[in-house]
Amino acid sequence: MKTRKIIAKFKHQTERGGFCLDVDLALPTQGVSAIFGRSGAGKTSLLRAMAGLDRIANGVMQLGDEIWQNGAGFTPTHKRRIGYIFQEASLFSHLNAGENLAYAQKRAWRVEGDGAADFDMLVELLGIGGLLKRHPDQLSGGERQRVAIARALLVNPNLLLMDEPLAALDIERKNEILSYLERLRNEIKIPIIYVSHSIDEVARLADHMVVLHEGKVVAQGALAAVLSRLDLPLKLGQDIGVVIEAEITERDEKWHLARAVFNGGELWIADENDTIGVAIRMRILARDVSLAKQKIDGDSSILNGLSVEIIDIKPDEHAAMLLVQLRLGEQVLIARITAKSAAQLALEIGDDVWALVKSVSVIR
Amino acid sequence: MKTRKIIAKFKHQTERGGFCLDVDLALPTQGVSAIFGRSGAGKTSLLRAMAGLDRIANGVMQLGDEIWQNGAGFTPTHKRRIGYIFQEASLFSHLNAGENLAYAQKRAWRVEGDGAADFDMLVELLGIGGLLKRHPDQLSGGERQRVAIARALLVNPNLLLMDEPLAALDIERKNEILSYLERLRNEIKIPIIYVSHSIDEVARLADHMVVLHEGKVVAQGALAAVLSRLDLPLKLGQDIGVVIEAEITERDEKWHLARAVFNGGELWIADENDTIGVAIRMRILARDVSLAKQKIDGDSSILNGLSVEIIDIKPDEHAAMLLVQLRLGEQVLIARITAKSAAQLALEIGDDVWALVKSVSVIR
Amino acid sequence: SAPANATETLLAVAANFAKPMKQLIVKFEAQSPHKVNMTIGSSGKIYAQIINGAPFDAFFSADQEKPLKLVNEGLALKRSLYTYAIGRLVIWSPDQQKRQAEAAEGVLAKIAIANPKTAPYGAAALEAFLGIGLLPEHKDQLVYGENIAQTYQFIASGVAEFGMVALSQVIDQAKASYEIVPDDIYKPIKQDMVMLNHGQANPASVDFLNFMRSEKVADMIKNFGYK
Amino acid sequence: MEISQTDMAAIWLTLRLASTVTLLLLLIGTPMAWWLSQTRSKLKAPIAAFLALPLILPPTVIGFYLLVAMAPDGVLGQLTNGLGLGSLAFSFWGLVLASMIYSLPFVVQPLHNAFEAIGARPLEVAATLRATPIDRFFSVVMPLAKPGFISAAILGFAHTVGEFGVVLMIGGNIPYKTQVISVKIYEHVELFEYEQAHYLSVLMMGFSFVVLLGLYLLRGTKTKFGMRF
Amino acid sequence: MEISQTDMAAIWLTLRLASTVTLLLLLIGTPMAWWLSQTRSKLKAPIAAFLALPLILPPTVIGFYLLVAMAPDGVLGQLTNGLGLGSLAFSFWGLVLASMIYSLPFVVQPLHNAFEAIGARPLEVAATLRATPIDRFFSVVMPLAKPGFISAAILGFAHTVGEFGVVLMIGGNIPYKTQVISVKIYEHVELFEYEQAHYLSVLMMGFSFVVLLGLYLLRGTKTKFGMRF
Ligand SMILES: Nc1ncnc2c1ncn2[C@@H]1O[C@H](COP(=O)(O)OP(=O)(O)OP(=O)(O)O)[C@@H](O)[C@H]1O
Ligand SMILES: Nc1ncnc2c1ncn2[C@@H]1O[C@H](COP(=O)(O)OP(=O)(O)OP(=O)(O)O)[C@@H](O)[C@H]1O
Ligand SMILES: [Mg+2]
Ligand SMILES: [Mg+2]
Repeated sequence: MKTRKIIAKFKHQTERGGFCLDVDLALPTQGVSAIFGRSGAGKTSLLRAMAGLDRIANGVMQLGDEIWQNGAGFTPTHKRRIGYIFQEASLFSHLNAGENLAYAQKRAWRVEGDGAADFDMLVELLGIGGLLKRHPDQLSGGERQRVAIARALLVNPNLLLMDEPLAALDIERKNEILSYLERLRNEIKIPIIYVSHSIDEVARLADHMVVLHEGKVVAQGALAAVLSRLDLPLKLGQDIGVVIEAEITERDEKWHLARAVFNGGELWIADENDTIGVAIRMRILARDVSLAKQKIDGDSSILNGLSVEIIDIKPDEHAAMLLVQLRLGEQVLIARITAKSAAQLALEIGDDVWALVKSVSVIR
Repeated sequence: MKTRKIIAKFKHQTERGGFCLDVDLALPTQGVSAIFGRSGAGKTSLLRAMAGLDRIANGVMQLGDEIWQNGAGFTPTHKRRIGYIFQEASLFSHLNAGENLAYAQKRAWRVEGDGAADFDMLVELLGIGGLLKRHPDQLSGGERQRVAIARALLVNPNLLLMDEPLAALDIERKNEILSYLERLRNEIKIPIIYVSHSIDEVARLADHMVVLHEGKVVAQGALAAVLSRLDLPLKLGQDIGVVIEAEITERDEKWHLARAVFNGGELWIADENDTIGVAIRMRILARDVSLAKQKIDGDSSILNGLSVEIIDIKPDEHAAMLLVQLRLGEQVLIARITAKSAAQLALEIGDDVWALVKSVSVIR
Repeated sequence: SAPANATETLLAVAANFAKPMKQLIVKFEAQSPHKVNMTIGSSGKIYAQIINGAPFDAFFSADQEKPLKLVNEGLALKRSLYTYAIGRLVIWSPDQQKRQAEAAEGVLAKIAIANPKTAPYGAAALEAFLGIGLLPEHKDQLVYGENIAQTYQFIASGVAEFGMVALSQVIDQAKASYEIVPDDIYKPIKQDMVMLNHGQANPASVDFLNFMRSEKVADMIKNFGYK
Repeated sequence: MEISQTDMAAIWLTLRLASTVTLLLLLIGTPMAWWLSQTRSKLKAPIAAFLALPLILPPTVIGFYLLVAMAPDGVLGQLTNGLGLGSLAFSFWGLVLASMIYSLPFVVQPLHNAFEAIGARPLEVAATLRATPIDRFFSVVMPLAKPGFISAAILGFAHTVGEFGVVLMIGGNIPYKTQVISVKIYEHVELFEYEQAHYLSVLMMGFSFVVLLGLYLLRGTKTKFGMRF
Repeated sequence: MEISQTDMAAIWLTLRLASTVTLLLLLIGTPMAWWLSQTRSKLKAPIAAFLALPLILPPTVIGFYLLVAMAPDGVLGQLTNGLGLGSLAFSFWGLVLASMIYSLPFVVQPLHNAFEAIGARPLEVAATLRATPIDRFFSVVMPLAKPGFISAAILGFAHTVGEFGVVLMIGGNIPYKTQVISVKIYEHVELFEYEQAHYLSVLMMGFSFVVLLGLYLLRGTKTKFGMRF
């Protein structure tokens, strides 16, 4: 079957009953697909099957038109052009950090042109320059994980499988690596399958999202679509929100602000030295969206007003709160407001209201 | 030395140079002390030294008036009444999950009265009831971690040392365990030393905070005090904020709201079935605090107005933003606002302004 | 059941005489109330064990030297020294035809003898080969068995084409397969027995040594292939 | 073919000897191997090499030295006589001692390796769970080192059964007392009783095969980390 | 004391034999042990037990069976003659073959344990780093199994040096050709030349000690996981 998708179809019951993996996925071959799900949902199992580490009979695994598994055909792991970051420690204990990297470098897939992973740059980015002579047991947990990330990237994979790669890292380091992964996605265009418990990471990085629950796929689709659904068992609490793709059309150099325009409206957000015309992604948390019946125009630099229509109102996990689903153009926005103010404002499905979003609260 | 503190004083240079641990801590024997710091800062090293897993010459370690290490005196790990949750996998591979728990249970410290850890309750809480017959290699990463947490608690420790215990867990599970740890802190009153990269977890759980940087303590003190400092190399980004201890004085049963009064003001927040008079902790992120020159009183149910004084203005990591430190009574609040609005409002140190906080954005 | 005065004895016997000894014991036990056990080993090993306190009653050596040494060391009774057998060498080759065919082809045959250093039959065999004139020309073809039994195995298995073993070993075989070496070209292989201190008061060992000295036994031993 | 009474006695003696030696060796080899696996002493390598030396000497030579030592005026002989135990030479316990010396390296080596492979982490975990050092050894080290113990038992047992030179020298091949099966087979060969020798050999291999198979089955198939389906 | 020329030759031959045997055994023992560590076949335990059987038989008995096999009309003899190699008996390569059979279990056991202790994870990691199965074996399994290889070499080497019965049987004790040191020492003992025997024993132990010490030092002290200070 010719396709521009990553096809992963697996059905398997563990030996002594219990867990059953049953997925049928078609993921885009570009961008980041996040696998989201509770502990024990089957994320690692899925990744292992995709990598060929576990051989699931009758599974199907295709990366575009490269067929890795189909019926009896099975490409062993070492012939799949993948990079795999294991959930647990995976450094070779007989090699020091530098030798671990060299191990991958020596066996890396040859790349024409300059798409190849740059050793020095990776070492710099991951802050492991001073550690190369150390053995794994002389590294901290996060340091080991960083070496493992560098090692997986040095293989020059065509598909990156990452199992909670940043769980052990501090926020600053996390952000640096996420920026790098964003570049990888945008520039080298390697598809990434990214397992994470952190909706922050997922919202920032992913284009596509798969929600697993007890081995089954309960939702899959474009990130924005999945995140804006109110019916999923995600239990995100404070982290509920939506993602909006926009274009920078204007910059306010003095105040380091940028105007992000999208189908349905525009927002002034913090400028990141964007060039005019660049596509960006904004995350707007439900808790950061206030609603008003009239346009408030006192201080437009902090408060962006958007004209929206209420399309749904649902109770939040917490009884004091409501989740209000809003449409603006083709976008969906979610607001989390107190039930009391909803009552005071007498909000109803179908109403046209103003959604207020502070510039500081837009996450990029 | 008689003390009601946890004293931990260690100075040690690793063999081949590189890392040097140099701490001198006095932590409260009640509540949770968070150890915060970047990857490689020395958090695990500190915990190991406290547990007696690494024997650092001339160190001092005291839990109240129990002296574990002082000069030549050294209590071996198994005689220290601790529970230790390792950063990496630590289940015994020759025992299944249930046997791992039984291992701890058999050797648990005897507890008079009913302070003892409750096996069934822990198993229920951690959702590992169905996994007890499985061997560690048949568990997912998060499941293994949950078993390890239960195991450490079953020993009935007097001091709990936790090294990133929740990093591998999903948000929902995390919240459940955090609630349990809160109860442990409040009811059984075991001190907990808690290593984490997640400021969310720390802010929710910790009373005391230690910031490590390259093996040295760069800040320690009450959580609220440390979090409200603008001069620390924490790089929290969106997560900058403060923590305020308050008392519930009134409840609005209809709208599930509660009035939290603290020294310097009051806020209406989401009610969690609080009883009147209960002490609670609120976290207010800088990004959720807006500033106004005049009192805005349009919609008090969503917007809490607090009268504050500006005590400091500092540039944020991002050039578009400023961090404004505010005093209200004895509390400190931080606001993150755009430089543009700061200019429009003509904010100056010493000004009295109104800080606006939405009820939905107060994190408990 | 055994009479009240019946005892048991333990004899130490040089390996080359083990098989005849077994038959002699059967004979002895048939006519006596006593029970006889034997332990088999090389004479050197047995000697070392005796001087280190082994609980043997009598020693049947493959040479004369070791019993004498034991007497001189005060561990055995001088008057009990007795040559119970004189070994005879044979040149043996179970497959004469093959041997001759190979000799004609010029294949270098392996010639087996016992280790001349440790086994009396080996020393004698070396001497005999010199006498025949086979040595030193064919010295390179010699292979050495640890003892006379191993030498026999070399030849029997066919890895060595022929060699010198004791007549007692091949006396049951086809007459054509062996050739008795003339007595005069090697020093006689006299095998002595001796009563050890440990056994001097043991009626069984005393009786058995007397039995060994009997005329009847001497005939039997001759039939076994000794002199 | 009939199996003689002395043959039966030899089989029984052999099994008793090999089991006794294996058990005793596990008992004394375990602390030795544990020390080797834990020590950071400079003497570690020399001592480990020294423990393997009994292998180097031909069995009869070791046997000879032991015999001399066990003689009434030898080092061991004086000791055991002093203790009122009588002489070890030509006795069952003499065989036990000699076999132990000879088979020691086969027991220490696999244990040493198994202990080292465990690493420090499980012990650290156990310590935080209030396990004393002794408790840690029994509850963590021993189960994790199971394949090493089985290997040690296999090599120790098999080697003691097959041992010959030392036993012949120390034991003196005394029926019912020190005549083990290997010596008995040797005797059959010396007596040209090849058929009996084959028969005994096969019998012994059969016996031993059963014992070894049992040990191997006890060893079990280790479930592999990460082999989840 | 003077060391005779044949003694020197015997020492040299012994070292050559032990080294050759050790090397060859590592070569063939490695795939065997690897198979044992990876297979899930039901035949695993029986085969493993079978491989340990050579230990059970007294050396002279094994020697005897081998001798019969090497005879011109024996299985091996016909094979080697057919290949134009001549007879193995009384030759260096005969000794090598015999020693290999006898020492095989000592090499397979530690390797088997070491391979099993590695677990699947490092191999999985290597596979994701594009290492082929062969590559994985050399770049991951071999280094991680180092202590096992060293143990195998130590036991194999030492046991071959000390071996005696089989060698005597197959080799025919021919000076310069098949007379190894153990036989030589044995000879001295039998001849009551205790001084020479001691001297050679000590010399041999000295030599071997150096070899074993070298192997142990090569083994190194494993740094322990978690031992950070
Ligand atoms: N060998 C096995 N036998 C039985 N069940 C297994 C086996 N391996 C894994 N499981 C179960 O399969 C389920 C899925 O495991 P998996 O590791 O894929 O979860 P996960 O989504 O990665 O979880 P986590 O976030 O905790 O890492 C778990 O419930 C686990 O217990
Ligand atoms: N044996 C050792 N030799 C040299 N350096 C070591 C050794 N063990 C640890 N280190 C170094 O000490 C530093 C602190 O390690 P530690 O494990 O305490 O960090 P950490 O704060 O727990 O980090 P993480 O969040 O990544 O787990 C690290 O830089 C680490 O590389
Ligand atoms: Mg997982
Ligand atoms: Mg750490």
